[in-house]
Amino acid sequence: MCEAMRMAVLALSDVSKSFGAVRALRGVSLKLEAGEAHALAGENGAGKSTLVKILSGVHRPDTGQILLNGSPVTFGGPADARHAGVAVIYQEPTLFPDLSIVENIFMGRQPRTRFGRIDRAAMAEQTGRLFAGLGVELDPEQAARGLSIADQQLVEIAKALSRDAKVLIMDEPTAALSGNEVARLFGVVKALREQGCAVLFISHRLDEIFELCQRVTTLRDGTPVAEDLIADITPDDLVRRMVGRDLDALYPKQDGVPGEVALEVHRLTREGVFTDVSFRVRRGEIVALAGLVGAGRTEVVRAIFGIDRQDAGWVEVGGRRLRPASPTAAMAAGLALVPEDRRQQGLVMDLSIDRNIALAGLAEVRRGPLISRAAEHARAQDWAVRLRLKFARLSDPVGVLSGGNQQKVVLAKWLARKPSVLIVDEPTRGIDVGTKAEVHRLLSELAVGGMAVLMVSSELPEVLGMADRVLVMHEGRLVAELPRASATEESVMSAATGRTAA
Amino acid sequence: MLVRRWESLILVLLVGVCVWAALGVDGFANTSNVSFLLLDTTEIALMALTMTFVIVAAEIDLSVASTLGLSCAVLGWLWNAGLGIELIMPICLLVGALCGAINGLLVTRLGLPSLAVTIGTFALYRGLAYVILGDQAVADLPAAYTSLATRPLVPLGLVAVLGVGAAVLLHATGLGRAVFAIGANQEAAFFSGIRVKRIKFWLFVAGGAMAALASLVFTFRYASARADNGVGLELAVVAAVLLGGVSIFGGRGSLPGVLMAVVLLGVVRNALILADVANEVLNFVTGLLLVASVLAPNLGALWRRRFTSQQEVS
Amino acid sequence: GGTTKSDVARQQSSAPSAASSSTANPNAPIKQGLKIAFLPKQVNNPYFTIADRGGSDAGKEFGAEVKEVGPSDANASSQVSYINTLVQQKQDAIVISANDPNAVVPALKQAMDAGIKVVSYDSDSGQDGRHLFINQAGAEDLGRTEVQLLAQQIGSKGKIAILSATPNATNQNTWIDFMKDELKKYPDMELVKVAYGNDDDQKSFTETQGLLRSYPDLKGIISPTTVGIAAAARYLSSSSYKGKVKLTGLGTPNQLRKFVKDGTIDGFELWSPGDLGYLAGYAAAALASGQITGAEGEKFKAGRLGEYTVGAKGEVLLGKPTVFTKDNVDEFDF
Amino acid sequence: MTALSEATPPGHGGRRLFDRVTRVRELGIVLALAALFGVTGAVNPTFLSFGSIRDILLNSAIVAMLAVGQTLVIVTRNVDLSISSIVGLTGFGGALVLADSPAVPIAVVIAGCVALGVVCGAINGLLVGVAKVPALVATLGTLYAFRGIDYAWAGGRQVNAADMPESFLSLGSRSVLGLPLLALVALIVLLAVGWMLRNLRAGRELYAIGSNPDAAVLAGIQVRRRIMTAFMANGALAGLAGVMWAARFGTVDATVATGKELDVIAAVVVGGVAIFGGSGTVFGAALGALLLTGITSALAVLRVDALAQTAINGALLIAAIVLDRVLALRVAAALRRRRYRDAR
Ligand SMILES: Nc1ncnc2c1ncn2[C@@H]1O[C@H](COP(=O)(O)OP(=O)(O)OP(=O)(O)O)[C@@H](O)[C@H]1O
Ligand SMILES: Nc1ncnc2c1ncn2[C@@H]1O[C@H](COP(=O)(O)OP(=O)(O)OP(=O)(O)O)[C@@H](O)[C@H]1O
Ligand SMILES: [Mg+2]
Ligand SMILES: [Mg+2]
Repeated sequence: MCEAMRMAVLALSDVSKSFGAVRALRGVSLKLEAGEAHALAGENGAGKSTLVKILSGVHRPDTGQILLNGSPVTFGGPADARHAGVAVIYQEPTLFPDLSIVENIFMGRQPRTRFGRIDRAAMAEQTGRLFAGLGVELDPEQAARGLSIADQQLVEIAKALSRDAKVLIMDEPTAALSGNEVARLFGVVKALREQGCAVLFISHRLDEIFELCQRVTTLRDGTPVAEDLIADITPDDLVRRMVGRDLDALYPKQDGVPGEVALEVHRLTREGVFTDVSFRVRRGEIVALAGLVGAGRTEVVRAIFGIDRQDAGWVEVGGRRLRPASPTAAMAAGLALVPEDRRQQGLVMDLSIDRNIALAGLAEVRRGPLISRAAEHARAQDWAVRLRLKFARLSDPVGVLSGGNQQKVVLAKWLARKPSVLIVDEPTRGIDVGTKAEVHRLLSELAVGGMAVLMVSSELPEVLGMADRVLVMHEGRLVAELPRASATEESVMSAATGRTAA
Repeated sequence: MLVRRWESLILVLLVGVCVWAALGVDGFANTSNVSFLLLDTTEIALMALTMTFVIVAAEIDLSVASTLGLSCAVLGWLWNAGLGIELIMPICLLVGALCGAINGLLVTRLGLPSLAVTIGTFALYRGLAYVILGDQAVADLPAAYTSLATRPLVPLGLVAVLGVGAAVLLHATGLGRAVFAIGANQEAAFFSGIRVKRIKFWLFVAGGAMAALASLVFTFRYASARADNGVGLELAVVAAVLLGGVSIFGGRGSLPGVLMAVVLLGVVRNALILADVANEVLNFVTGLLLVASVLAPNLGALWRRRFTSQQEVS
Repeated sequence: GGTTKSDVARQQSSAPSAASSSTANPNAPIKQGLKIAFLPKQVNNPYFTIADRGGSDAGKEFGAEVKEVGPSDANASSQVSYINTLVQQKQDAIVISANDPNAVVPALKQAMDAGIKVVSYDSDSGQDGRHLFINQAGAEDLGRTEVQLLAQQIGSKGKIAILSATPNATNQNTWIDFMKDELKKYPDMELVKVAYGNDDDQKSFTETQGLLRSYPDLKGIISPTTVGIAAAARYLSSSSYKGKVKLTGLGTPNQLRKFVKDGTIDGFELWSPGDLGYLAGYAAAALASGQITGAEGEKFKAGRLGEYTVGAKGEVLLGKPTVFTKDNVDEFDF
Repeated sequence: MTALSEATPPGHGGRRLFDRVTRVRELGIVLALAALFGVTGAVNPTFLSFGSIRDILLNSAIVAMLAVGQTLVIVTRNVDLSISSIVGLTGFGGALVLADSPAVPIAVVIAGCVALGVVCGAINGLLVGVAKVPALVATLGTLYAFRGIDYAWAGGRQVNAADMPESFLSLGSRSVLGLPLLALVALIVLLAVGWMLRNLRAGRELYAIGSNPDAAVLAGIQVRRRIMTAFMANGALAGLAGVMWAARFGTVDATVATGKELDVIAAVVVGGVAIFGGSGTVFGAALGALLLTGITSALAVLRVDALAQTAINGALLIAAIVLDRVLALRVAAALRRRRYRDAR
């Protein structure tokens, strides 16, 4: 194809953007063409989301231009971009918790009857069609509050797809989804693309990029380093472009020797959510909790950690029963939970990086009754380096970090406590390949060092690559326990979809 | 960073107003006037200390002035009943703590919004004060105490000691950190093992006890225990805390800023009254000061946005 | 243990009472350029606006500088900071209507120590916190005449109620005590309830309604407060009770003119607030000029109002209140 | 609660339940109202007489209208404390014009008061929506400022019933179709605003802004404009309430409606409007206003000791909030259990 003939629906030309001292984007050009899915790759903090926000009118570029159908435009705000036919799925869900799912989908552009009245019937009907296409089984009249991250992501997807957009931008839409939903999403997106929609897709899962996209632009530290046709490169090439070097094994699993039982969950039940869940995790072991979205895995680990009160059953750590519904007691017993929703549950966005890391261990950074700033700083510095955190100053609010780097801060916050049982819920959601390998090596090392690790993950390769044992949940019940040897994609999936009884 | 800038802003304003008043207002710059004006801020300063904690934790307590009233009423009633004042004082503090505990229980155990709860207890506590003391005014209080309270050193010393203690507690201890975290993101704080409910509960209790302490100062200072003591003081307290740079949405603020704001409001009032400025202007200026103090930094941001032409979405 | 009420009482009875040592010079001229400050319960309150205007009229007559300062909320404590600033401003006299008779005493004492003359008007402060009290009308007189007024209107028979201001209003409570006493003379009249409208339109409205609902055979209401009587009159005039339930009390002619004419009210009473301020102004000037010291029996001239004598406890009585009816209400404008 | 436990077809259980739950919120207040009237009526039947009901409607009309306006602001996660000062300003201003310039037609005065209210609301809206001053701070400031202007304007003057034209005063007590005019006006406002909030984009967008302000920007909602509109509408209603106040009470000075903001917010909160925005209806708020004025009237009628009234008022207010909360919690628990049963 001749370069000159490429006609972009939406394009960036030589765009730069800084936030204070941080140069998030430098001289980036990008063309989104009708009928083409364009991937954006890069490590955490490379500037992908910033680019998305420029395309969607949230930020204005410091220099450079946005071109719509070849002519320069200025987006004064998200509304302008929307009018230009740009639909966006942001990295973090942006739902209205008090409003119903239907209202969320149509907010700001509800169909109206002649008298300006909102046409609820039309909204319900369109939502029904959308959900059927995506295979979503949510009640559209339900309020968005309380939806799991995955369900929120699905609603976001439905919202964007309902728009008949000319350009569809998706910032890590699949981070919280498992295989089924991803497949369905891709089906819909492919159909849209074939109808002439331009697609911009961001994901840290390389296989998804290779499955969906035709072209990929790679960013490194805000600078574009390459634009390739997918057909021309391999995943390893892409990793090299992103990271600037070759990567070691993706799942650096070391084999540990399981020791005594560190965590025992006994017939744990929370009515309406999960039932009769029992299992053990030994020291030196990584146990994965697998299942489809909504199977209740997050709810189980929340109850273990004492966030929610269980209706029946109990939890033992190191042979001692935990007081129910008390995270403080759980932490004292040596538990740590890296929650799935880092923005809401993991971090205090307004607080600085070092204070966030110290938050779970306020007792450990004290000198007498007072907090020692030095100890706090040292603790954060130590873990920031170990996790290769990308930051300007440790005193910056954590909210300005990129998504993946925020996730690292949450990990640092809990690892700094040196727990005996580490529970991680989607530990690598939104983390780039390089760091992912890092996190995996870390988890593996910790396990070998005698920590018991319970990992909830929707990423099958991660589950299979990391776990010594896989527990599979289906509709709130534990349906299978598979040792590493017999855990395969097929066996886990069939258990997760309820096709085999345990 | 914002907090730092804020404190300096208030400080500059405070110094500016003081200089203006000292030079331009007759009768401002002498010890007796300054001690009067500081004395006048005692109750507000005391209640602002705990109110700062409460608002930083993203709650609010509108019932403090009513708690003060109730505590005054209890004091008057017990005094009339012949109890010794040294015994009555701790009882009053207990009553205040109890009022705070009721607020705290309703907020933490039932998860009710504190604004709603304390609008309710605002009426309830004041009402109870009327039930207890009715239309009586108790004035025959022991001179030893009433003169103590009008001697500037004692109440101001109390404010200073408690102020320093509160500032250390809020800014340099784990509890303070926890309070900030709760205010900024309660869920994340809970996930970090912070006992959100327990801490909030005790903040309300402390707020109630502090209101009772303020009631003692109030009663002795005016030598008068009545059920309507301190009516309307809650708005003055909240205004001072907000002017001091505490975010009404929680998670942000500093105690030195609040104390400076309390003094600033006191100085402005005193100087304007001395300058024979009409009461309506006084109200107007108070309102303006409140809005302007928040507006000024925001306008700066607005201005900058105009020029760098970027729209932030936090 | 500790300090109790009885301890204090014992101490006080043994303490010598402070007596004013200065002597009066009845013939001293009123000093020129006196600085007199009126400190009403609340500024922007029409009643006090009229009264204080009377004060400044007096000031103009004897060449003094009269000003009005004060809080905008009728709050016990807020007056104290005003007293303190007045001391700083070295006023010659303070004329005050006390929100809380006790709370203002310490500050007023300090003012007196600083040589400032203190006159209370309308609502007295504690006796040792002022030199003179200008009493608008004897509390006893007011309380009793209001009952008498109502008794005339309802034929000395039936249930009546009182609609007062706040439960803590000192004036009102004294008057109500005398009303109760006077009622003993009317065996057929029964006081069924004292309601409080808090000097708030809405609350006074609701309370009036409540009185009429809970006592359907109510014959009359006494409201010894201007806000209360206006609200009650307004409610009655638009209800079916108009003319059937008699209303009296304290109000200004301007406020109630309409209701006197339309038959809601037969008669009510009030002193002239302007005269009250006028007299207080003269009293302050007389004190500040050394004509009087506040001792019983001293005499001073109050411009157009003539000569007044200081009574017991430093009280000066303005005179009898005026009763306003259909026939004379148009003659007054305040 | 019995209504909740009856069987619903699976699949749509959640949805129906959701509908019911939302209805239950207002139902709670209706029940409380019924209890209030029942108990008071039983003790003193005159409380239920036509005249008495009429009075209660009249008493609540002004607060209800203010509550409707306040709801508009509160659903956007803001609050307007300055309404009492706006009522004071417009009430006194309107009365003053009527008294001093009898030539000005009443309709013009009313319109002028509403316009003045809109201006005040616009100032709040500018501060909050454009200058991003937190609403509580901004309106606490304008609470003082507007009242200051009011005082300065009044200069201690009072406008009395005799000064205003009878035709104006009669608006405050006249009945149309058996309903007091003021209550009718409040009802029309209520229905109109309620309809708009539910059925117009602008209305839904207010909820969206309150529910998640950042997401509202991303959804392309004109947040500033909407917040401005909410504050201006609230100001307009406060202006209207101001004239109504003057017509109803006849005697007005600069202190009109001082402190009423807390009553209004209490009514809104009792009416189930979330203080942090995003949910609640104007109908709930109006019912809340009716309940609170009803309580005051009932206490007056029940011969409750005057000194105890404030306390009882406060206790009942708390009871209402607690009841509402407990109901909501139980419904949520029922919802969870139902899901559990469905799953089995
Ligand atoms: N509002 C902001 N203020 C300051 N710095 C910011 C802001 N938003 C982003 N940044 C910085 O800009 C850089 C790029 O961030 P961006 O969110 O675009 O990364 P990303 O490529 O999306 O990363 P990830 O894969 O982790 O989502 C980061 O260093 C981040 O800290
Ligand atoms: N706070 C909540 N309130 C109401 N429902 C909830 C809440 N949290 C989760 N749910 C619902 O409970 C079900 C189980 O959710 P959960 O998050 O435990 O699933 P999961 O297996 O961890 O899936 P994932 O984490 O991948 O989303 C989902 O249908 C979800 O919508
Ligand atoms: Mg990103
Ligand atoms: Mg999960």
